[in-house]
Amino acid sequence: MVGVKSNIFVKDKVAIVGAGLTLFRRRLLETPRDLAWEASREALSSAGLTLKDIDCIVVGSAPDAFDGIHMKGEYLADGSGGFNKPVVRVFVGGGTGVMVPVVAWWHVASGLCKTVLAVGEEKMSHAYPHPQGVFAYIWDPILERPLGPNLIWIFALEMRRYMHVCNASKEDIALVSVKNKRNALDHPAAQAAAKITVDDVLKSEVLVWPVQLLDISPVSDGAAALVLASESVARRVTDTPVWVEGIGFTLDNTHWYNRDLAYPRYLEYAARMAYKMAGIERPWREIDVAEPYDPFDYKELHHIEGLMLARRCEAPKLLKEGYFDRSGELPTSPGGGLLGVGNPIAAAGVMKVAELFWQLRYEAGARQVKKPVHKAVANAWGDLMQAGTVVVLST
Amino acid sequence: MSLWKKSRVSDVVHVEGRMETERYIYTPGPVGVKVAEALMEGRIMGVKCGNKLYIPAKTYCPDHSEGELVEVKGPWIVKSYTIIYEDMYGAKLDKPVVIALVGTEEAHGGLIHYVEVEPDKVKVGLKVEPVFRPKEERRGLITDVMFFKPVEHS
Amino acid sequence: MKPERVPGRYIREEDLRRLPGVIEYTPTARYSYSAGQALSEFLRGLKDGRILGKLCPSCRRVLVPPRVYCEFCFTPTTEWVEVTGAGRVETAVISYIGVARERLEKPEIIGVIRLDAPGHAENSFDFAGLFHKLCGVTEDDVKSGRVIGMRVKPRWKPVHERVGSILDIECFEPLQPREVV
Amino acid sequence: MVGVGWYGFKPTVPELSFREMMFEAAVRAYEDAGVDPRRDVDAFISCQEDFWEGIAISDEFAPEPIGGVLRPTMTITGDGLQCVGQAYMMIKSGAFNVVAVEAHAKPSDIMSPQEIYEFSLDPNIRTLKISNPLFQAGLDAVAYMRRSGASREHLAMVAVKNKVRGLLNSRASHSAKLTLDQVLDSKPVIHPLTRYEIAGFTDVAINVVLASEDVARRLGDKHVWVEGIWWATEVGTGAVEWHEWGRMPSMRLAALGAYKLAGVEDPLRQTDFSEVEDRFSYMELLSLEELGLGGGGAHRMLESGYYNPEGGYPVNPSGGSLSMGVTLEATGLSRLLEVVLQLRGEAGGVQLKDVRRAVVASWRGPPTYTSIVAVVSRD
Repeated sequence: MVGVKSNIFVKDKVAIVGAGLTLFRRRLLETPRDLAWEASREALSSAGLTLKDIDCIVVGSAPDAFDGIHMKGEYLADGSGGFNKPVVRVFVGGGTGVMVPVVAWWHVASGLCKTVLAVGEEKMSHAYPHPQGVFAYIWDPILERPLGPNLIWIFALEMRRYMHVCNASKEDIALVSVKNKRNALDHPAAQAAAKITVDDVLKSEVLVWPVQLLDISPVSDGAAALVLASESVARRVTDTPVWVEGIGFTLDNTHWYNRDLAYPRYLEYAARMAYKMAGIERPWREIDVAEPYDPFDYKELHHIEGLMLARRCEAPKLLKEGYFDRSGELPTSPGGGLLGVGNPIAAAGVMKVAELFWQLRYEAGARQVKKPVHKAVANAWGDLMQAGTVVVLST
Repeated sequence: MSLWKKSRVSDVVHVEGRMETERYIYTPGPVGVKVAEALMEGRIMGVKCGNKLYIPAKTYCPDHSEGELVEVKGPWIVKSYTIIYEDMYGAKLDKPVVIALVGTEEAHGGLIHYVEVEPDKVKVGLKVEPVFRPKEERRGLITDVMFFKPVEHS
Repeated sequence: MKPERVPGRYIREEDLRRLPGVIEYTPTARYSYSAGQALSEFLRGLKDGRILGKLCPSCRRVLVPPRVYCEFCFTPTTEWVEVTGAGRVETAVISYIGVARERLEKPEIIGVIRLDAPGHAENSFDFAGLFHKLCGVTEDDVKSGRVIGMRVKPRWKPVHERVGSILDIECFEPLQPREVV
Repeated sequence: MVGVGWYGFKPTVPELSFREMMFEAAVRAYEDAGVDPRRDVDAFISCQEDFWEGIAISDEFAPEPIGGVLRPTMTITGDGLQCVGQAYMMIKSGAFNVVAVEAHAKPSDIMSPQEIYEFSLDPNIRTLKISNPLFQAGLDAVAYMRRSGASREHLAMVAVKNKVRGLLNSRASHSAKLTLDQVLDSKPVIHPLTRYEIAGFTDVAINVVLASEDVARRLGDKHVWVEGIWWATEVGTGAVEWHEWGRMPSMRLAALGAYKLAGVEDPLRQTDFSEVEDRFSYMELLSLEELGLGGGGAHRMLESGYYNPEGGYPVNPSGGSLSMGVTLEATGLSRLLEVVLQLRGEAGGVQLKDVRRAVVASWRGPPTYTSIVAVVSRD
């Protein structure tokens, strides 16, 4: 199986020791630099550290065309702590948020950085008339752009294919939105928390059938940050470090309309890579809690199956049985996910990893899942239905 | 590598295209609003980080602490300068433009702005002062200062 | 996470416009994209009313749209192979909004078409294909699922309107004309 | 580094799309390394920026042409050397054995380069509508000359040294038989820099394959070691005013990091030559000082001929970016490529005699203050 022929001997174990974020809102007054700075301060204070304790910086942010600045990584650098420090900016579309801790992992595991401040930021509200206009430029400029596609087309095409192959109904899928927006009622940064019903989803504005307004996560401004550290530093800083046991990332081919959209094989490849490193053989049994990427409600089901937490086409049935609820067998998006907390793209993936950080330390408060938790997985997704980024965490 | 290449220029197509969001409206941020309000009243702000003054004012200091907004009264001097004669396409400007980093003796950094002076008169250390737009034309942007001009020796 | 203070200040658009220090900017970013060897030939083919693919010598699949490499075998592709353009609908949707989310008066139906092309097994995960507008099908065909698997073919624009673009194909329509009731 | 490949080094490469250029470079690199990307390469790292490509989320296009489909592939928006830095960390972590790094540039497809450079400026500075977005180079050059005592003649000498040297380098399309007087008689474009002291643009795709020590030794004897690599950002583009004008702290910090990893204390003595940032003439001299290669004053060493190809410490024997052209995010890889070819004795017309260890230094160009330094050597 494709994956890392890694010599399992990994020099330095790596832990997350702090996490923080800003509010997620449709429009925040703060500049992109302010947002990166606010999230960084929250994460540093939660780890009991200051900026001078940080060796290296990893920034994650999606299209420059949202915040409205070319080489956005350089603009966000010092807001993320990068005064006179090594900084790189990670960009794999929607997969960026989880790719950030993956890149931070090798910064530490290589032995070159003892501590890393990893920041995800997105400010979509600068783009007028509507941030969605930016998605007109993600396509092949010669073969696809002339057709005037908008982003929701490609999600709708994928959702329709998943519904067809798995015989899943819009009612089945709407339950994800109901679950995540309910979970988000307990998240202090949430933008789109709500108590809704499947009926509300099915009555919301139809954008690109089968996708309706309440099937989608909102457009957001926001930032989230993590502090990662080597084992020696982590044990000094906290008595409950959360270990990054596995990393995985994969890109499928660019010609998205040359493959079956019913199943995210790229996510399975990335998950296998991370599980192999973490020594996990039966994820559907060994994983206690998960944050599968949910920019759209059907995507959470799609990714639960790609993460091998359920067999193909089985997620909708388990969802209906409450299997993925906070009180369920394998809680998913207990924090509220992108659908509930919000979707400032790169910060959204970091928010999901931060949620697992709090869950595994039993610090999620009202959001804490009922069952004991020890092993967790988060993924982000992006590009043209083609990026899978995965981290496996454990205590 | 493609096994075989056509190389007549007419064989290869180029497709025109743009990547232009219609318009951007940048939020100033909480500190940015304070700095903008000061500019509306003809005051240029710096930020005190510990005992060092940084120009211009920004939300946070290099150590990520929140600095203290402080008005910079001058005296303003040219700390470095350049003169633009052409743009990147090689088009000559009808009049050379003097751009300078304008700051104070002890402050770190400075404002990047225009200096209204003949190119052969500009030098590092030149004493200058800001010339503000009329109050009703100001919008809280750095362009509320139209340019700096040399201080006439009284 | 202690929720007492999560930083960030929400602001409504009309309040933002009234603040000092707000900057407006119109970007300029113009390009002349080089189509290269594969797509230049493909676009010329479209002008002639032909859909061209390229053969991968190792997996024997014809790739549409064509590229100079087979991304799975990492070998250069060899022969040009014309495909008929006939195929079947993999998935299809109905769009009621435009590029920047504005409502359309008339909805558009868009589909991914699995093209009949040599070397591809009937239901393989990977296939030669295009995504394009569908015509001659109703919203109900899409919602009911009848459209999925439907045999379709390209409807070409008249010769004098073709310029060497993906839009030289007007849309894909059902193989058998259906009296659309 | 076990293999290198490239396609281009021309002001324009009209016959291929950027994807096809990436494929050409990748095939050559994998042939040079003796690896099959679909079996032997563990990960693929691409360095690109959306607004250079004209595509939002441009990393979508990375995997296919370099053999990364359904393999670990990701994108950093940075200079190609920062991607080599990621590969270095990935291999050191023990989780990856072979990593391919890609960067490419097709500035000839960009119809509005000035406006895109302007789009990288802080929105506040953009309101000034300064008619050449590279103005920061002028501010730095004036401050550097004032502090160091270097004169316009010294800057002109850098341009002449590199432009003329480049005539012997088949990868240097912007080289020219330039004379000192031609430079000094030419009116400046951005004071104090004349047109000859500002590098033009070049299309290229470059691919570099890195491997762990044991894999490298198994693959043959052409490998070149990355003994150390580091990068640093002084300030972000939203705080350029706070930059230390006339200095380059990002280059100094990057050098300290790279030298520490490579065990270098006195680079002038412990390395044989270097390829350093010279997209503006003054930056070669300022870089050399920040890299600890400036001795008593880089401009005096330059004047004495010390940095000439036959001098005590050759600098930019390839002709530098002034001769080869700026290749956007592939600029760092262009400098690295020239060093690898020198150390393998394959630099052709610009080949130096018995060189074993070198410094490579690159800057992401205005308005950034981010630099990357590597120490590279051969057994």
